[in-house]
Amino acid sequence: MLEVQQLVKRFGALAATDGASFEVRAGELHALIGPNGAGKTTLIHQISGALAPDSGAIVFEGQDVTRQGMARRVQAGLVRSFQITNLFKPCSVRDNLVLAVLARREGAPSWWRSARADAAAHAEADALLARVGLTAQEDRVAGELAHGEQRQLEVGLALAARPRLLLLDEPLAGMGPDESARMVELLQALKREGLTLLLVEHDMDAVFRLADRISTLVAGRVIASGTPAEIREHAEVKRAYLGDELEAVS
Amino acid sequence: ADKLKVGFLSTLSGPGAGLGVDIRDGFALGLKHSGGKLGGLPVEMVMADDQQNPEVAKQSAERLIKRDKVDFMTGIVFSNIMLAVGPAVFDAKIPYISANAGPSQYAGEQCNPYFFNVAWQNDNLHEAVGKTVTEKGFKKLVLLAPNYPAGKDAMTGFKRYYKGAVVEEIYTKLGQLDYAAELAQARAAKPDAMYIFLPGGMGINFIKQFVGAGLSKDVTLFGPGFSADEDVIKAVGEPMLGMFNSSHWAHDMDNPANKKFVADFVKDYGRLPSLYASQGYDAALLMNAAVRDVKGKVEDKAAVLKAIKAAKFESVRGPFKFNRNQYPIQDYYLRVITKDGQGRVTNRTLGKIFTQHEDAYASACKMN
Amino acid sequence: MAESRDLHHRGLGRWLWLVLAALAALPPLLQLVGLEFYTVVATRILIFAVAASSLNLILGFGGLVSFGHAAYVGLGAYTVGVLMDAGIASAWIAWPAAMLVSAIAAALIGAISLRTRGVYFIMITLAFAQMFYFLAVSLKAYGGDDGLSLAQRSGFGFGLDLKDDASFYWVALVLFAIVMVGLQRLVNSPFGWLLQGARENEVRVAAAGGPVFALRWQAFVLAGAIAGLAGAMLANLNGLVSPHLMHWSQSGQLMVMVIIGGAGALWGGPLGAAALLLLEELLSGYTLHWQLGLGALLLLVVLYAPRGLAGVWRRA
Amino acid sequence: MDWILITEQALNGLQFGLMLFLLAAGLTLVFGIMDMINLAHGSLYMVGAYLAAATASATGSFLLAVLAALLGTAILGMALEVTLLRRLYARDHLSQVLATFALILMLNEGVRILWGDQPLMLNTPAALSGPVELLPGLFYPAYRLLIIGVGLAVALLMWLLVTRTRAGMWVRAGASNRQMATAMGIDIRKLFTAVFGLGAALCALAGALLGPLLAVQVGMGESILILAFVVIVVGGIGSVRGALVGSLLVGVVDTASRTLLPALLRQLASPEVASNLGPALASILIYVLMAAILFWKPRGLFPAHG
Amino acid sequence: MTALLEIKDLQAGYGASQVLFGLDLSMQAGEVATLLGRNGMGKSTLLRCLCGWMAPSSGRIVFCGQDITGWPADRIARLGLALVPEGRQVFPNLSVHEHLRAFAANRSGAAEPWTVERVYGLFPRLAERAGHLGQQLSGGEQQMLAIGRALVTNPRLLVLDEATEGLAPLVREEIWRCLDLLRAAGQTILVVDKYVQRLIRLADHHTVVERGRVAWAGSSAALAAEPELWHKHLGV
Ligand SMILES: Nc1ncnc2c1ncn2[C@@H]1O[C@H](COP(=O)(O)OP(=O)(O)OP(=O)(O)O)[C@@H](O)[C@H]1O
Ligand SMILES: Nc1ncnc2c1ncn2[C@@H]1O[C@H](COP(=O)(O)OP(=O)(O)OP(=O)(O)O)[C@@H](O)[C@H]1O
Ligand SMILES: CC(C)C[C@H](N)C(=O)O
Ligand SMILES: [Mg+2]
Ligand SMILES: [Mg+2]
Repeated sequence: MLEVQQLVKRFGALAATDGASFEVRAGELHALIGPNGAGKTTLIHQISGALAPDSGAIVFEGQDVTRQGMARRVQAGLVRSFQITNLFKPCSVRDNLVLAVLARREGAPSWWRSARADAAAHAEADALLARVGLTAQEDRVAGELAHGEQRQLEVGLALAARPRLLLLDEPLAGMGPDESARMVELLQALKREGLTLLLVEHDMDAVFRLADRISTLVAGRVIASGTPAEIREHAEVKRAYLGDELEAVS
Repeated sequence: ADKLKVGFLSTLSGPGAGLGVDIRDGFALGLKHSGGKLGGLPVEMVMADDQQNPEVAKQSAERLIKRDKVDFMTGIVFSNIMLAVGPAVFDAKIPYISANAGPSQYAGEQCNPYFFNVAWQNDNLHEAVGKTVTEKGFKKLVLLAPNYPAGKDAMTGFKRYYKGAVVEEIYTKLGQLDYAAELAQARAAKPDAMYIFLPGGMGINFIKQFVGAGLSKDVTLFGPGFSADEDVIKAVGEPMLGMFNSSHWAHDMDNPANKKFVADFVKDYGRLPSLYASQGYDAALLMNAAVRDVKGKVEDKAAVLKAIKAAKFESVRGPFKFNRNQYPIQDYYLRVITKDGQGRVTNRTLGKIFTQHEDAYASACKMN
Repeated sequence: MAESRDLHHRGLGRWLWLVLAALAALPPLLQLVGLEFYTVVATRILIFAVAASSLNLILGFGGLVSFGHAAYVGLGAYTVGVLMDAGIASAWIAWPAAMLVSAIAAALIGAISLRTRGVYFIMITLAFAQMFYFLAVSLKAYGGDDGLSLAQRSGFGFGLDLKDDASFYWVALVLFAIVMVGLQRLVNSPFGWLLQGARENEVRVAAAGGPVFALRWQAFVLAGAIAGLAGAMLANLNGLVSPHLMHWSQSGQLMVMVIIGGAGALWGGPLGAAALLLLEELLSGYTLHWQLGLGALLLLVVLYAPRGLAGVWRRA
Repeated sequence: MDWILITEQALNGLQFGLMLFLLAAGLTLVFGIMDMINLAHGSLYMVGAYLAAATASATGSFLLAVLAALLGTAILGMALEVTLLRRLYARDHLSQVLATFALILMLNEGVRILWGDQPLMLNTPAALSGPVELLPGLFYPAYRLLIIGVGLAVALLMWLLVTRTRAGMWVRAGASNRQMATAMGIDIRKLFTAVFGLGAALCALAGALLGPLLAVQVGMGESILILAFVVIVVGGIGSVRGALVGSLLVGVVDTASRTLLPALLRQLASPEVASNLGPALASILIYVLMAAILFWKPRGLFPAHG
Repeated sequence: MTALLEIKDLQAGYGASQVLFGLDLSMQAGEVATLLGRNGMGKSTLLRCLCGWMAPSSGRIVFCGQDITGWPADRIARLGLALVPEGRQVFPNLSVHEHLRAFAANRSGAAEPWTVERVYGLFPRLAERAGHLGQQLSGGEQQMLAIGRALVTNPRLLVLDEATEGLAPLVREEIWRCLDLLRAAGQTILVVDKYVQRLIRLADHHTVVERGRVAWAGSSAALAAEPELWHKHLGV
């Protein structure tokens, strides 16, 4: 579904992405792991269109999207969520979702009809609220939500774009065990619905529970791709990233 | 009418304020000398500051006309302001007595029955210097003036009588104060003299920088009275000694009206009057005479206009009369800056350049 | 405590018509008490209310701090002046032309300026406005520095004569009402929501697929056009178009109006315009040093009414 | 065009640019580093000039005048910071614009009340009022040379202060995240007050030095303020190096275009047209320069720190 | 022996909503203590009060023998408190090297103080990025920088709020090891984190916070012995 081919992105002398290649198959949850500064976020930026790669190609569902703008990719179903929560902070939870729905819609937005009376948008927002479990919070101001709830809303905003492939950058960061568990459940539910996911995460517990396949990025380059079992045993991955963490997990 | 409203719109703040203030003070003294009344009517002065900005001036004028319903207007210093305000004033049929601005436009085809100039036409003082410079044998000149209507008039006037070569003709932004670039340009042109029309603060700065740049050694500086009157002298001082300039009036002119004016002005304000002050003074006297002659009936516009045109007042500059375009016909003098008996740096009148001089535009005026 | 903001703006609701009716009755009332000169002042306020509202659209609702808005007002005014100079005095031609010229300028300036962000945007919009300012200064054919006097006011036909101050006022009032109603519809529409959304979080709107640049550019052009209309009216009111209309201090004044009134509040523009111009009128009659008082009042607004007069109103 | 003219104009551009730098340096500190738009920066320049003019006319000493201006304006700046401006750091740019615009009005009016509507005179010290012969045939006003020297010295000191000292780093840290900076043990309040005082003193220096060349008058701050903003934007906000380069660029372009452009135009068009178009085009050029720079480098020539 | 830190009956909140309802906490010099609890229970709020970012509505905080309640943050910091805050909060416009140089100090009077070089030794990744600005760093690099920045002040009390968030497993382990070392060197540390098992190995004393109150407090051994406590209060 998504193919990343020989991608390169330099910041001055530093090659943050250095010939990275991997693929995400339709319907799978693909995890991207790697040491800090390996270039995971930079890669996500390029796939989503926030950063332009220096060379290489990104192919989404057979289409070369390397030079497309972010909006075009979103319309095609390639959507991201953010590492740092990125909400419409002063707006209500509901309005956050309505905004995201409006933004996704194709064609020029109306200048005249009332957005508040836009039944279709609100119905969609209702559905999203339910999906991410924030129905009870719909009138609260987004900026005042607890950290975990903000994360849930973040995913909701991404879902509003009706993604076919959703890019998630550390959705579990800063969550306690119970909040993490809720988020993991949400991701599992999304997977069941047939959504393809690309997940960047340092929580190995979650990664090994959720992922169908894992790619490991080190210094801007994919050093291994495979099933969780394969990655777990991969010597280089162990040395570069996992250490003996997995013993503690399993 | 039982009282007279005079709208005094002038430049009272910013770099041009010195001129407006002098006109105002001169006018106030004229009013005082007329017993605090004009033509026997008590006077209400409505003051407004145009900030040397045509748009502000225009709005203030509207206010004077529509809200305050003034009977006379005066005070404007700069021709560009005058030209912006003129149409509204003439439309409202309010006699305007200009105590300074003398644009060529209103002297020629666009002359207007409601516009009177009690000072001069803009070209005049420059014409006088042009003649002098030619007579003194200077042949290579650099000219400098601000780029605005009176600046154009000035250069036109000067060149009308100057017969030598002009090696550089520089126009600057009105209100410019740093002349480093222009001085360098002038130096490169190697002139034997320079003629500047830079009234107010512009002239003050220019002359200081002219000396600072060392140009005064090789280049003789000429200017109209505007660039060499008391306001400039006060600020620049000694470096101005020896500068020739022209004027239609001087504080040392020997007539009783002027003696009284100068003495009382010094007494009231603690400084020597400038030519602007003399013009303001004359404007008040002219209004006084006109209102007196119509016996206070200022509603009768035709009579008022006629009375003004007759100009039955004693000008501090000596004989005064209006031309057909309602600009003065008068004498112009050559002055030089020297130290007077009390050691003050000031102007001394040397002699007449023109006698009963008319401006060059009057013939185009269809009014009679 | 986190700040909260509603994307929907209720406006005056039914009160709107009452307010407009009261405003319409103003000229005869002033006539009655012998203050007809103030009809002109009221017209000026309406015109500035329109100009400030157009700025509020991009500055308040769009979060785009344009420091060059006077340029569009000035261009509108010059269009009317230049056409009049060429003998075209009909408002039906000149005023739409003014809007068109300003819109075109805004389209070009916006296309370039909207690439920058924050302070750089402030400054690049200022830069373009200064260019137009100096361009007008250099146009000696149209008066240069000193501006161009209008021989007459624009003609409307149908027995409507702008030379009559009251008629002019009513024309301004009608246009003002149209602008206000239109603004309310616009900001409450999906377009308006997305514009506001991009103000809060540009990256997010883009990531959700929203065409941020196009949204902003359209708002920018529309605001330019409305400012051009205000300029067309202002030219007629002043009877003079001069570069001063485009001076940066004029842009600053418009900004001050919007901020005092309430940036991002529907009635922020009109409130600010009325407050500033009335204060000026009042204080300047009272003391020579009125700017001291005005400054102090502005400071109070900043310190104690951070959302402007509209915010005070809301709280009350 | 001979070399004397070119050299003289180059020096003029340098002198003008360095004066702009004095203003821009303070502005870039306050604006770029403390993220505060201070429109009243130009008013501090005006106050400095007035203090200098008043002191000079009272004591007759130019040196005393400059010192009084520096001290007085720094104190005024710090007082403003403590009483008013520090409440604005946390506010958005719009509030800052409005509040400092209000300050402009009040300071202008205050100066008018104290010193009147008319410009004050400030004379160059007698010793520097003449020309210096730099090279045979190349005369240049001594006073302008002094300005050039002072400007260069200040530029060097500022650059060292901001990029090489810990205080400079603290200021930048406090600017981007005030709360975190306090948790690192920095008294941001005092530090910002001091920075503000420094910015004000630089304004005063510019005001006192330019006073004799321009006029000490109400409103003198506003016109130059815009140019100072142009400078820091061209240079990259917050960058002292950028402020210097921007100042020199604007200074030289302004001077060059004021003389070269009309000369050039005169070759192409009638003198009438040339003299009309020239000065306006020269003014436009600076803004074209800025717009062009922002078009290609949307964050100025030297973005971010340094 | 007197306590280095003594918090008594602390109450605090945001606007109308109260978050802390009378919290007590005491730490000896040289001790390593933790604050545990689910999301939103008030751990960070307590730390904000401690470092001076927030004024408690009542209660007292005594640090190094001084009542610091209501002190401004910079004064508390200079007394010897350093915070690695939630969300890193590195300075976007300072380079890595400047972060470390600008705040280097020896506030505890340590004999072998942390220096810029020692921090680079601890996190070689930072040395590689020395010239980069804070905003150009990856999430994990920022986290390392935040820790290094606190260390170079050589605090009497080091406070870490979720300092391992977003770190790769290896680096996280690195941090734990570093904390072990610090502890061995006698550094007093207050940690908030979610890896309970690891914290039990690291710390002496634990306080479990539940809705702004102390729900449980005790030693590592006691905590290790009560897994149901984890489940109830920590959701593990
Ligand atoms: N704008 C930038 N300018 C310069 N360098 C950058 C920039 N953005 C990222 N980098 C560098 O690129 C490298 C990769 O960063 P990236 O954020 O992609 O890492 P990451 O894999 O997401 O790490 P983490 O797991 O810590 O979040 C880092 O070394 C970072 O310092
Ligand atoms: N700035 C704020 N304004 C309003 N409420 C806030 C604010 N910050 C935190 N809160 C609320 O205070 C409560 C306690 O928050 P705090 O950050 O102290 O929790 P925590 O225990 O640190 O949680 P976490 O593990 O998520 O960091 C939460 O309910 C949170 O929603
Ligand atoms: C001499 C000047 C001060 C003004 C000039 N007469 C003018 O009309 O503008
Ligand atoms: Mg990352
Ligand atoms: Mg927390």
